Amino acid sequence: TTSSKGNPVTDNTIKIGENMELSGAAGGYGNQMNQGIKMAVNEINQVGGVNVNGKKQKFKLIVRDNKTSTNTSASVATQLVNNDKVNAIVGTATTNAGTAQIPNITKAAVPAVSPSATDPNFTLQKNGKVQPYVFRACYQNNFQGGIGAKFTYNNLKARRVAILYDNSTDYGTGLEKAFKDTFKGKVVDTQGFTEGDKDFNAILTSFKNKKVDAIYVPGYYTEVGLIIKQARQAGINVPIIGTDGMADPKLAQIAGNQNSNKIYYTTPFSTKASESNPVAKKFMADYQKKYHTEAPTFSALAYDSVNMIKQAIEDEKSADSTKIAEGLSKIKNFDGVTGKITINKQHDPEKPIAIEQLTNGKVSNTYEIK
Amino acid sequence: MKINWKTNLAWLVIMVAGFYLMNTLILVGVINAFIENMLVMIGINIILATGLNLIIGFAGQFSLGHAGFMAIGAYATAIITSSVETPVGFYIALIVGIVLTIIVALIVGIPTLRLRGDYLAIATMGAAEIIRIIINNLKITGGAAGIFNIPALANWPTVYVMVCLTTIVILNFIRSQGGRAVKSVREDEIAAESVGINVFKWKLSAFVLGASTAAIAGSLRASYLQTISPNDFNIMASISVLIIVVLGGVGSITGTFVAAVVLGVIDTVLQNFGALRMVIYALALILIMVFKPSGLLGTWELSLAKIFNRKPKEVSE
Amino acid sequence: MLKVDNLSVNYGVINAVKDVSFEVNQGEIVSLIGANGAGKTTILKTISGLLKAKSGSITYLGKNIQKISAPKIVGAGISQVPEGRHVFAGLSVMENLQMGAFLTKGKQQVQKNYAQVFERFPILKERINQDAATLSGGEQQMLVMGRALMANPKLILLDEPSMGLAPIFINEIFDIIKEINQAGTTVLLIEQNAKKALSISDRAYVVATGEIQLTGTGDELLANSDVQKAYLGG
Amino acid sequence: MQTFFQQVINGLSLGSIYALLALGYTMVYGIIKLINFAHGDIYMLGAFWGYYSINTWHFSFIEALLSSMIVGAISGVVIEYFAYRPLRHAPRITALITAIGVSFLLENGMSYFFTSDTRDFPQIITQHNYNIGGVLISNIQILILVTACVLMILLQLIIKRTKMGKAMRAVSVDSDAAEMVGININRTISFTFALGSSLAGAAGVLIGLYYNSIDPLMGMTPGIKAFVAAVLGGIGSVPGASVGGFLIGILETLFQSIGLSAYKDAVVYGVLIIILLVLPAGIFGKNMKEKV
Amino acid sequence: MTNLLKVDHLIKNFGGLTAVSDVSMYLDSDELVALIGPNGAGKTTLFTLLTGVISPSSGSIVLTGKNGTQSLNKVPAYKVAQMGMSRTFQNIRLFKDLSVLDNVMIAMTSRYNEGFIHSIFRTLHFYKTEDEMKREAIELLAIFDLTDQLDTKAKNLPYGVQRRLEIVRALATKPEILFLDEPAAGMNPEETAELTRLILKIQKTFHITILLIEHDMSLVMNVAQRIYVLNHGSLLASGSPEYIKHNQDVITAYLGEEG
Ligand SMILES: Nc1ncnc2c1ncn2[C@@H]1O[C@H](COP(=O)(O)OP(=O)(O)OP(=O)(O)O)[C@@H](O)[C@H]1O
Ligand SMILES: Nc1ncnc2c1ncn2[C@@H]1O[C@H](COP(=O)(O)OP(=O)(O)OP(=O)(O)O)[C@@H](O)[C@H]1O
Ligand SMILES: [Mg+2]
Ligand SMILES: [Mg+2]
Repeated sequence: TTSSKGNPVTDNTIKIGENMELSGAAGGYGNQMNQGIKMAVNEINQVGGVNVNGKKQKFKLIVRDNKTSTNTSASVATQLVNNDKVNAIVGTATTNAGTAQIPNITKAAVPAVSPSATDPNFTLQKNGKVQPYVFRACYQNNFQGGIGAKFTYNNLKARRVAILYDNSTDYGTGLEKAFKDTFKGKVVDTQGFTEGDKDFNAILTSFKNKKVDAIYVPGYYTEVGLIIKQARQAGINVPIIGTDGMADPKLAQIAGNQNSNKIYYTTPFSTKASESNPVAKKFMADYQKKYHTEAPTFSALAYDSVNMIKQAIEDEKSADSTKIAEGLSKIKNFDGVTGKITINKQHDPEKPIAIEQLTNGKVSNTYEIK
Repeated sequence: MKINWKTNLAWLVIMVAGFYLMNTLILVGVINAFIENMLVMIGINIILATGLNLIIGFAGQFSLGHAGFMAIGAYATAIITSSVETPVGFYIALIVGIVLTIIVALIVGIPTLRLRGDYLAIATMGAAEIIRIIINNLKITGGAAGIFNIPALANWPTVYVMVCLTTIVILNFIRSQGGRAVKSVREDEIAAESVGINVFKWKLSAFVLGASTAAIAGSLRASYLQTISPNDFNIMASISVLIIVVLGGVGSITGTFVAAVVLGVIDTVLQNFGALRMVIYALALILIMVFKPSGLLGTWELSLAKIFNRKPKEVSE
Repeated sequence: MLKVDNLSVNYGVINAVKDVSFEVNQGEIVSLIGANGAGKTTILKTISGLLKAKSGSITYLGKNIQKISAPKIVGAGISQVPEGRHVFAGLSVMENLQMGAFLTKGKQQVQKNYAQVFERFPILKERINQDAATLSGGEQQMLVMGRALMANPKLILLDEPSMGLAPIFINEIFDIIKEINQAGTTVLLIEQNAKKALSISDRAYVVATGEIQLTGTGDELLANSDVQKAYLGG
Repeated sequence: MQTFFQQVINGLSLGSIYALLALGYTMVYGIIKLINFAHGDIYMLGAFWGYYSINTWHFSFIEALLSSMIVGAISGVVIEYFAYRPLRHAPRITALITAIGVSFLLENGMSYFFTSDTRDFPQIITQHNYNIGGVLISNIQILILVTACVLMILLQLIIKRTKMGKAMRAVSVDSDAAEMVGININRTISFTFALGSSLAGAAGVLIGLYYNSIDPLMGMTPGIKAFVAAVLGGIGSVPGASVGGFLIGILETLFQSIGLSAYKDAVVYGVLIIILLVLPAGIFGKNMKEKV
Repeated sequence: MTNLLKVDHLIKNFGGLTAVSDVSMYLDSDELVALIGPNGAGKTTLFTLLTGVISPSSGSIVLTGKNGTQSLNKVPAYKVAQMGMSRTFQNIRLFKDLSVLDNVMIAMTSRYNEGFIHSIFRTLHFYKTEDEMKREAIELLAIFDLTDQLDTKAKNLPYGVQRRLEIVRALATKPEILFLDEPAAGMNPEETAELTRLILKIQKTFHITILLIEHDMSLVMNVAQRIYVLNHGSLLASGSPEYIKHNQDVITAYLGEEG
């Protein structure tokens, strides 16, 4: 392993490692991603594999659970790169587990694409340079939070906003900060909650007297669904704006359709937009067929992560891990489920962002941004 | 006066030999980065669990707040080494972490160690959660995102040496006046007081000593993994240390070693089972406890002194 | 009434009771005497179902009770006053007595038992609401005895009932034992105070290192010079 | 003022949920001094049972509630039989570890076999809000509050008045002595588990209905909170568990309403520690002093 | 002349109950005094007061020992023990899971200081102290015939031996006063006689003062130089064994007609 850098392809299969939160706090989201990843790999293999310089090579997926724990993620990553000799990794779901794998994959020169690690600095080294082997398929927080803030101010004309954010994940705290930094109106109150919380009545009651025009709720659908439900039941009817963590059909199920009005969220993966995006359209249909439910955003992001790797291999005409890394950093106008993706210098995907509006639990409107 | 030169020397030889064995195995490639990572994690767990075993197994104080002390050590190291990226910085950070932890352990221990049994467990668990929540809300600690890109200043030799050092400190403490005093507190506080043992002082000593080893473990973990977040130090983290202690045998340091290794290996092997891993782990845990209620080794302790002393006796008989 | 045949009991590898046989007839007071560690308590605990025998049989009213659980044995009419004052710490004196009547049928019967216990141990009445854990040693001893009597036993097993009692009360406790015996309860008694025990016993067995060494009526053993030397203090 | 009363209602209804769970905790702890870590997961099982029985077999609310109590009771008894009974004479800390193991097993087993997705609980009772002078309270909140109070009284009666309750108290203070007066320890402990776990089962359905969201890990956080509530109230004490539950609910609400939401758990633990320092055995706990 | 231990007007209430009511008594050097009285008279409670486990409702306890005159009011139990008063318990309280040797060495903790740093680094001082402690412990155990049980766990010893070990443990603190609470309970006459010899031997060898609670009159009357009789919390009588034996009040309250 000392002679040449990275993991080359052996016996004609390209090994894809999956370092994923299949159990533990983020297990629910991790499993959604697992489904997207499996679907992508199956589809690729069904047509004979990836075209590597004219030769078809199949993907072999190696799934390992990191329990939503940083040290297990580090261990999983070392096993994937050193023992399984994977050519690329998909994962992790969370920033914390993701940063834990960086030292090891970097040493082994194997790239990893995270479907959903959103911390702005995730792909960067301490000195500000980009991490050569770290990529992601999702927006970083500053981008999404900024968009949310502008939309709230410009489109919804909200001037007084309260924020209720997931204080236990970098996702919630990062977006909260980004929103505050960009929002031109007044943030009248900022309150946090913890993953797994179920009761938001106290905070919502305290928002009630503060004459807010809107509430910004960066978090995942599990909690945000409950926030919406409880807010509406408490008689708070102002718009509620959130992020792609709530772009999931489960949101309206938990909140109740009758409560899901004036709900807005930023998302790369708009059901409306999918009508004009054939990749998304096909994905939606296949997913529905396979799992009998509407595709969630996390599955879409994970699906794209795999296909970005495929794209990189085809572009570079090699599935050696270092080549895949190179290929990933050069991806341009890649047609993903979550839009046309171009990887920028920071290894963040540049892709369109949309804002969807829910009325009675159904998407009633889509605002294309930029 | 009888000094156990022979046993002390034997232990030294074993430790040095272990180091070279490890070194050789890495050189010849038997231990790759993956195995090394596993061994380092086992080492860190050993440091954590010996400290907790001192508190629970020897002093009889049911503390569930170990993760909190680990967090202090880890964050001290992350913050300090991020600005002083040298080995010296690491050792300064290590010492700062220990000192901070001792202070916090005193603040936590002085009031709560008056509580008994499960009440103490809950109070210490609460204290650890308070520490975690404060860390989660501070700027300097990076909030929920934690700190990453921490300079890699601890490698396996550092961890190896620290495992040896903390074990020596704890074992030597246990096998001295202090250890006996602490055990008497566990056995019967009223009887201990009746023979002049300052029960509170000894409880606190064990608690603080155990906590400071947690700081060392936290420090190593931050530096080796290069990333930390508040969620690494939640209640479940304290519980996983407790599991090692109980599985090995409450009151057996040898057991702690064995359990840390067994659990470390099980955990790594289970990576091959995908989503089923935690199910198997849970079943294994229940079965081991049901069939080995006093832990893998009970209170048995490996003692070279006993092995050495046995031989001459056999000869003389 | 109670017949023990070739009983052996082990603690791990220690053989504490070896091949012991004896019997207690209806209406008798039978004593077991012997030095510390002779195995008396072990025999008693095996009868009451708290320990499992290695071999041998225990027959009570013609039924083998060896496989029966401890609570059922109590239900069958065997109560015991254990060694070392096993009161329900944390419960009051009254509650302790209530627990003793756990299997006793009939409100009136229970009321009658209370009255009798308080008459025999007036100090318990004074301490009726006190936490049993804070009773003095002797008071606890009386409470345990009272508790056992609450169950209206047919056979009562007494393990050193006089331990820790004041001299004046020792006489009284032996009077009480005689009294309950006369009221129809059969008694199996273990005592260090062998002189007193033998003087009220119909028959007695001397236990040494897990075996029965000697047997006879109370008076016979009192007169036996070996017994005098070993257990009566010269 | 309106806000204040609204917050009081919020606190009470959150507290009633903790109280409901803490009751079962305290029952089991009171008798075998085991921190039954799996209690929160039995609550999860109850919720899932409610979910499936309503969705699949179209159970009515009452049917779902009662059947999930039975399911809870059965799982409690089975768990006790296999995981705790073999450890009756082992150190208590060993049983704690198996309890943790059982908890892991239930959480991850459910995740593995039924996916870890969050599900929406069928809204079998439609929620109505009553507006009393500007203060909103829903029918389900009232239902939970009333259930928690009724169960507390019922439990207290069982413990204080029935023969089984007497046996439970005897076993809890001294199981050896309990055997000597003719109490069947195994049966008593099984009964306690059945009772405590059936409460958890009921809580699963009620809370599922209230929040409309269930998942395999739902038992973890409230499980720990309920345990803290039980300790706060004086573990083993039935009224204590309720008071502890309500106190934590109200404290959490209070600190959230004054803007300390980020620190709400920290403050609750802080209060817990302070209360324990003043009352080392909790609010209703008897501080047993050893006699020398 | 001042007394070694002087107790004045000691009172202890438990709620409504006065367990010890206005007791005044004294102990002099090298005395062997017995404390007797009916069950529940307050004897054990008086012990726990004197040894600092609980504090009195009122009254004073003053020790005039090697270290001068010290009041023992509100002094915690471990300090009382360090000042030279040590005890055994009515219900044996050994360190059950520890060896016989450890049980005794623990009691010497306050008299020897190994020091944390010394023990961690195994300095010469550590080995020296450890050796000294061990030697002293074994010497003590030898007096009680316990040297062949050094490594036995306390809980595995027979009852009578446990009682002896508890006495050794109490002696290991080098007390000026030794309190024994019913040391002969559960012993047969033969064993009680053995214990009687032992107690007399201890007192002679170590020149210490002993206060003894006991219901076994064969023991009390054989060893006690003076006897205090407690009844319902207050002193009923005190004096020589001969006097007490024939005191009518004591006979009615405690000894009974045969006593
Ligand atoms: N739990 C136990 N484990 C091991 N050995 C035991 C146990 N209990 C008792 N023994 C041993 O069994 C033997 C008999 O003990 P037992 O208690 O029956 O004696 P005893 O005749 O009642 O004595 P005593 O008069 O002191 O009460 C003793 O040697 C004792 O040490
Ligand atoms: N903590 C307490 N609370 C209430 N009453 C108590 C407490 N401790 C002791 N007592 C009572 O005080 C009285 C004295 O008890 P003590 O144990 O001193 O008696 P004693 O003289 O040692 O008797 P014995 O010879 O039976 O051991 C008893 O009646 C006892 O019930
Ligand atoms: Mg006995
Ligand atoms: Mg007494």
